Amino acid sequence: MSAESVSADRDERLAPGGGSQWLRAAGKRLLMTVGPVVVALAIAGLLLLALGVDPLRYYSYVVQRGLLSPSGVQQTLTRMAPLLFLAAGLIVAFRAGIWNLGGDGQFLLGAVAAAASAPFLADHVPAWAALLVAFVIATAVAVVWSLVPALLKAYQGVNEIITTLMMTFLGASLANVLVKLVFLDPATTVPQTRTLAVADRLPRLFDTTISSGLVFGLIAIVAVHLMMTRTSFGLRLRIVGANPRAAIHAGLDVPILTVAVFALSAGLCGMAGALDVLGVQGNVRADWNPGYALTVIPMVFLARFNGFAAIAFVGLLSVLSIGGESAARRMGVPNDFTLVLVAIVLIVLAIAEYIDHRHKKAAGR
Amino acid sequence: ADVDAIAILTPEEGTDFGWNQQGIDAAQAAADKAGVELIVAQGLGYGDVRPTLRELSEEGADLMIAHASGYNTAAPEIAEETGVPVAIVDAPDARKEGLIGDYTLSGHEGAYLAGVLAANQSRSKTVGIVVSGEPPAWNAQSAAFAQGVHAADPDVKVIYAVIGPAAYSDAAGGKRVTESVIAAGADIIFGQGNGSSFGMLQAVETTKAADGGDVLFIDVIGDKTSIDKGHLLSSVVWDMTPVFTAMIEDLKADEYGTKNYSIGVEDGSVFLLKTPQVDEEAWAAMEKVKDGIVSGEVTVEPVWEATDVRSLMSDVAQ
Amino acid sequence: MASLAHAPADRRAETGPIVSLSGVTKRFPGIVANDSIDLDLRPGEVHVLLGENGAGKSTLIGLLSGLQQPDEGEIRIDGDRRAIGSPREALAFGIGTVFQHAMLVPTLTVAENLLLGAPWWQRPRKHELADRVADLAGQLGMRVNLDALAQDLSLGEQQMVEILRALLRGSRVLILDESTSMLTPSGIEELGALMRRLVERGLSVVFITHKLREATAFGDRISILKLGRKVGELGPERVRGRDESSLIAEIVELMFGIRSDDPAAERRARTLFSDEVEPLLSVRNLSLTAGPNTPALTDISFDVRPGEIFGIAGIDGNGQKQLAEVLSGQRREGSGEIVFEGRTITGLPVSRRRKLGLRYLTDDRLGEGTVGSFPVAINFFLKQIGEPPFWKGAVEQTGRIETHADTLIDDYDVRTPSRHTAVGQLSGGNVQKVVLARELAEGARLIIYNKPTYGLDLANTLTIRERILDVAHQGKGVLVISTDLEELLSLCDRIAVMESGRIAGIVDYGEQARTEVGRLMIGLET
Amino acid sequence: MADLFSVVFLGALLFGAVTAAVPLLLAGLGEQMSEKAGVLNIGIEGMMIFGAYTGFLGAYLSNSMWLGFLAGMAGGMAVSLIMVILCVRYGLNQIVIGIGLTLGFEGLTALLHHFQFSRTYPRLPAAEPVSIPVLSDLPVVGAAFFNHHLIVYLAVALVAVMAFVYRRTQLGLNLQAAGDKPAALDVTGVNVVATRAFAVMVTGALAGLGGAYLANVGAGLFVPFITNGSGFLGIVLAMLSRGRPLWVLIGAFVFGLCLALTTALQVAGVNIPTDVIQMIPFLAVMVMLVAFGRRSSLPAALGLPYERGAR
Ligand SMILES: Nc1ncnc2c1ncn2[C@@H]1O[C@H](COP(=O)(O)OP(=O)(O)OP(=O)(O)O)[C@@H](O)[C@H]1O
Ligand SMILES: Nc1ncnc2c1ncn2[C@@H]1O[C@H](COP(=O)(O)OP(=O)(O)OP(=O)(O)O)[C@@H](O)[C@H]1O
Ligand SMILES: [Mg+2]
Ligand SMILES: [Mg+2]
Repeated sequence: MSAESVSADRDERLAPGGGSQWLRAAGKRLLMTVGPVVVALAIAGLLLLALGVDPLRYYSYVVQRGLLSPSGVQQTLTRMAPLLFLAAGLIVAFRAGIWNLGGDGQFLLGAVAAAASAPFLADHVPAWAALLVAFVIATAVAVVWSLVPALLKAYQGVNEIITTLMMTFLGASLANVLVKLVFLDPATTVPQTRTLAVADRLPRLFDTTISSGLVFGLIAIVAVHLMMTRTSFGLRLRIVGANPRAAIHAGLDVPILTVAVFALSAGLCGMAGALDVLGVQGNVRADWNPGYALTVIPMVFLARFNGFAAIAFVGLLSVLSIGGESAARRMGVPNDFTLVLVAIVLIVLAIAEYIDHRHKKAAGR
Repeated sequence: ADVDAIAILTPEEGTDFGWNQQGIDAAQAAADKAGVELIVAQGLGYGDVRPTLRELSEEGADLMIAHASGYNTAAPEIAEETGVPVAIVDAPDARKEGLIGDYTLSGHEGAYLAGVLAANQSRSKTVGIVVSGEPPAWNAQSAAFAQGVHAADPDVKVIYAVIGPAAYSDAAGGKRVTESVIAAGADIIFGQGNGSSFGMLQAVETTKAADGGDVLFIDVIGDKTSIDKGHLLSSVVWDMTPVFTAMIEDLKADEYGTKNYSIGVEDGSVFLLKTPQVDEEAWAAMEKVKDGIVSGEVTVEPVWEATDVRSLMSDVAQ
Repeated sequence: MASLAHAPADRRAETGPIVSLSGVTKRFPGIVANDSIDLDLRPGEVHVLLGENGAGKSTLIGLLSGLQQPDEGEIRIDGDRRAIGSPREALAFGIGTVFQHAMLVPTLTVAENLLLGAPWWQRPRKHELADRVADLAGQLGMRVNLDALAQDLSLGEQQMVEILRALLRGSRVLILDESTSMLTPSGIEELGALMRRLVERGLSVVFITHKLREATAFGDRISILKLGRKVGELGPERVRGRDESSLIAEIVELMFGIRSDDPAAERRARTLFSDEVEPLLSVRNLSLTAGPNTPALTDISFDVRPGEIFGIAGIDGNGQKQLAEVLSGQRREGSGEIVFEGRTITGLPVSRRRKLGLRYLTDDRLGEGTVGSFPVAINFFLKQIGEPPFWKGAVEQTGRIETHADTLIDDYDVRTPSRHTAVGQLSGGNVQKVVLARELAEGARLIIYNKPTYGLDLANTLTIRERILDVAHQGKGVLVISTDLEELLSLCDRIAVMESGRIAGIVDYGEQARTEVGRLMIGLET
Repeated sequence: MADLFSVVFLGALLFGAVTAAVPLLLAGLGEQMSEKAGVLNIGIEGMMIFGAYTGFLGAYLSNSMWLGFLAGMAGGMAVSLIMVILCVRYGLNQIVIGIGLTLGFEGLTALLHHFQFSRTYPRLPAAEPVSIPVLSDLPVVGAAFFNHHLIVYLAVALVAVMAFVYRRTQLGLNLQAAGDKPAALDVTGVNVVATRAFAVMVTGALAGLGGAYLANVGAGLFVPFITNGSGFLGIVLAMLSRGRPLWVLIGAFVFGLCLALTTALQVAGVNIPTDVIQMIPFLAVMVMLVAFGRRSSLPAALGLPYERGAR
């Protein structure tokens, strides 16, 4: 499976040129994205109707809470931060044709590493330094964690889907063991790591409750996007992903690049975990596994591996999850409806892309 | 202070015949009693509840009951941030006047009584404890149950088994482990678990004891009588209404956060459910011990650590 | 499944063609692969199809075997107009095909491969198969090991299995697409005898080959394709009973015939090299073991001097591509030495060799030469990633890339809607121009062209040849690998002919070059 | 301590291991068939959870375990039909659709459970075991292996059936060809899309049955998210098994055994945290991957849609 088969890997920046042409293309893209979302909402609305729930009210609560109310939008933005890092990590891998399905394990280990180190460091050094070092440690742990699948893929050709899946199971167990047995906070009876004091966490933005993690998340995904689209390194990765034979022909060192992709991808997923702990959670509790990566994977596909589009889709996911929680509470629908909604959006968008692709093929060559 | 509305946040839907349902029902009862509104936010999971806490504080909740030990980091933080008082569990030291109250609940006295009942009613003289996880409140009950059993009859064996990590929804795991414990000789199972407790109940209903007779189940926190098929022996029921009522009263009196809340056998907020399966003699023996607890003759010390719990069980390699 | 023993025998009397094509046209994006072709396949005849690479032979076979549908024209089977909608229908009509590219499942045994195609609910009838194979193989003088895994067979053996498969299914028409290209001389003789026996039983055999000698030796009828059109057909009366050389001469005329309007006929002035000139590239005793699907290289040595155009001729698949890959560094296994400008580069990776000025223009322009989904502009620079001025400190200098891309688009006359167009959407010829522009970029010292004009139209072909000549005039070295004899003759100072991974001979430019190379190419000694 | 490890207890422990292994076995066998035919079926978790739900619903409404199993198979197949249409027929990305199906059906079944069962938690009667004469009287192993619901024997027999299908039938040849070189299958007149569609439908049926077994026999009831990643474990088992059904059986049983082991160690009073013990199966798999995981083990065309005549 090549990255190309997933989405037309056009280079956004070098894509359509002049003014009106660009507008038309952008408009079409918007239509191709928004149209299916509307269709998906309609389908999910039918399900709500079948459950005896007024879909319009449901959606209006989602939008009100997730997007329009000041505190709601702050929550949405805060929730986006780790998701953006995950999306960035997945984009790096997927664009390079590597199906890293181990994001959740990498996320958890990053989180545990940060939670274990930050409170300890904060006792000895200034908070900013503690955060920085904890962040670096978390990233390093996640990178090391990815070495097994990376080396197996690069030098043995072992399919990374199975190894990363396996490493996720293993990572979740390991995170648990670490929390319960190694980094347990002796001061509490609940199995969890020591808590980083609120004052020591990542600062909030201005007078809001938005974690500054959002800024880092945006920086990360934009940086990844620019790296993938504007730098020589990113181009190399994209070539490996789009056509590995062309990569060999062009003289790229595919195994080294493969390991680099894993390291970057896992590192970013680890950062996501660190950020969630250092910015929001303050600690890691036993058995905690939000499973963010698995939900972000479809978002990244929907964004066609474009960083900016991924911001929008991660935003959509956050609005759906923050707003959905509120709407579910007010309308008496279980929270699980959000999952269904996300799945329907995903499948409808995938179908839309297929139809679009067929059209292009029929019209073109 | 004025109290118009309180809110409760639970990780699971309030239909679990257990922790979540008891919490919501009690909050409703307390709210009704005090004439205040109750806002229920259920099924929130074990992730980050800060967004919901903030939203509820905006909606005018005067007290937010964060009804899960996993919420006890987030809730105090939001209380500090919004100024809205919160109630948390399993963090007694976090109490803060006017802002944070703790209601670390333990039915350990009740569990002790359940142990007495079980020891007296067990035919095989072997009883089992099956838990889906090892949070402190459950540890306290497991330990007390074992102590109660041994107090009533030192020769009765207690077998202890944890289903495993992430076992809260593992109904199949609950059934499997319970069946193994029954096979090891237990004819009464003391079970603690959320989704997985239904699997334990199923195991008890569908497995025969070594003597071919029925196996009985002692539940905790909630009351599963309505879905019982004749195997429910008892339940250590937690009635949280007094706790929540006291919280509202303290809030009104501006005394919130000055004390911790708890439940116990003495005021009837922890009690054993009596089902048709109960043997009258065993019940009478239990009642006697209960009187001892109420009078202070018998004291039950809670044990919170998992390793300490294990060491109380029969056959533990020390 | 009719058994071979009786099926065709009673058809011998029939005179009409089993399959008859008229006006069949098949278009692919940017190319007419088959251009209103008429063709009759008669029982009792070996019908040879000849034509250069890309002439449309395999496409025609694809139409007959149900893999592709014609855009125009009609197919008649036993006189009735029919559509061959799928391989299953083709087989039902009695058309069995041995494809150019092995069509066996590598992980299944020979027996299992032969059994594929029976109804899925059946038990594989292995014993019945063994009996029938023994029977058939005995009659036809074939040897097969039913228990060997297909992937362990040589390509020649695989082809035998495929022939057997077609016969086992009771085919009335047996199509062999380049079945001899991988066979040894004795294997070829055996196959020829086999075809003879088959047509005697009343089968119709379609035989595609590049070797004229096989065509004349085995064929009853010879059709010649060129650029998708059928340009000639020699019936049995003209094939049989003639002396071989005059027949070959006629075919060569039809196939490679120098058209009066073909300026390629103008030969370049030959460059004279003294022996003192230091070679730019020296290849010494290069050898490579055969891979699962690639031929071996054996003891290859030659020199390329500055300003020289050195040609490598030969039928596709005789190791030319592997040689190019070894020289470019894409393959670094094998033994021997490569010296470039006095420096041994045998161990260097692709990128280092490129920096030294060694460039390789691949023949697989879409498969490995370009990234189809990337814009034209980027594809110009795939091999210069990270180098100034197009990248500065790893950052892409979009402006520079775009202006330079525009210059290249103009210089090389790349017909593209814009520099942003995905290169995969361009026609083959235009993709080729992009790749060409890339390899000629600054710093080139020696360029290896693999089939530089493959699939191009005349005008483009001439332009590209012009450029190759320019490059040589600038004193750079040129290595041209081509299956097109005309091309090599019009360009090269010397031509080596590759056959089965060896250099069969090196021919200097001269009056006799055409004959000598031609003879080497079609397996005759000089 | 010694007396606790009675014959009855050991039997029950192993019995539990078998019960835990059966859903993994069915999921693994199902996934194996898809992968053999060249389809990477990431949606299997969705097929399992939907099979668990429909299987439970069927058994509950009909009062018949067998109708429940059939309903579970039908549920799994309903999900796999979506996968067939989108991924096999139209060639959409298998990972995207797979994750979409998993998320969607996890959510959907949780919703349905909430509205239907969350106030009553209906439970099924015990699955009637079928004792195998003589064998079931053996100490320990008799209770452990020869006293299960008939479906367990069928699931184990399925291993032999699968092995037979793969090695001794035309269908097996077709499946392998569809995964290794679909074009070669196509030219022999066999429909590649139909072959793959069949394989994915079988996956759905087996995953659905696995889910139904988990709910109806394993737990006796349905709760949301009851499959808990079993489908993903099935994918891993299938990939590790290199196309051999017996290896799936062994792998599934080893997983089940590890679970039983955690219980045994606790009952024995060995004070090792369960979390540590539970890492053992995953660690074992990783070690196997490092040791044996070569590229040859997966079908060459895995994950690639097939289109006739495409170049
Ligand atoms: N799918 C497509 N989308 C956009 N432009 C296309 C597409 N296919 C072809 N073109 C453009 O249309 C023009 C004609 O293409 P075509 O493939 O017919 O060229 P051609 O005549 O075969 O050229 P050549 O001889 O170089 O192969 C070219 O400029 C090409 O870039
Ligand atoms: N599926 C396809 N899609 C696009 N182009 C195709 C396809 N099949 C064939 N072509 C093109 O049609 C032309 C004829 O190809 P074909 O394979 O029939 O040639 P051939 O005569 O068999 O050549 P060779 O001697 O190399 O086998 C070529 O230009 C080829 O690139
Ligand atoms: Mg063209
Ligand atoms: Mg051909």
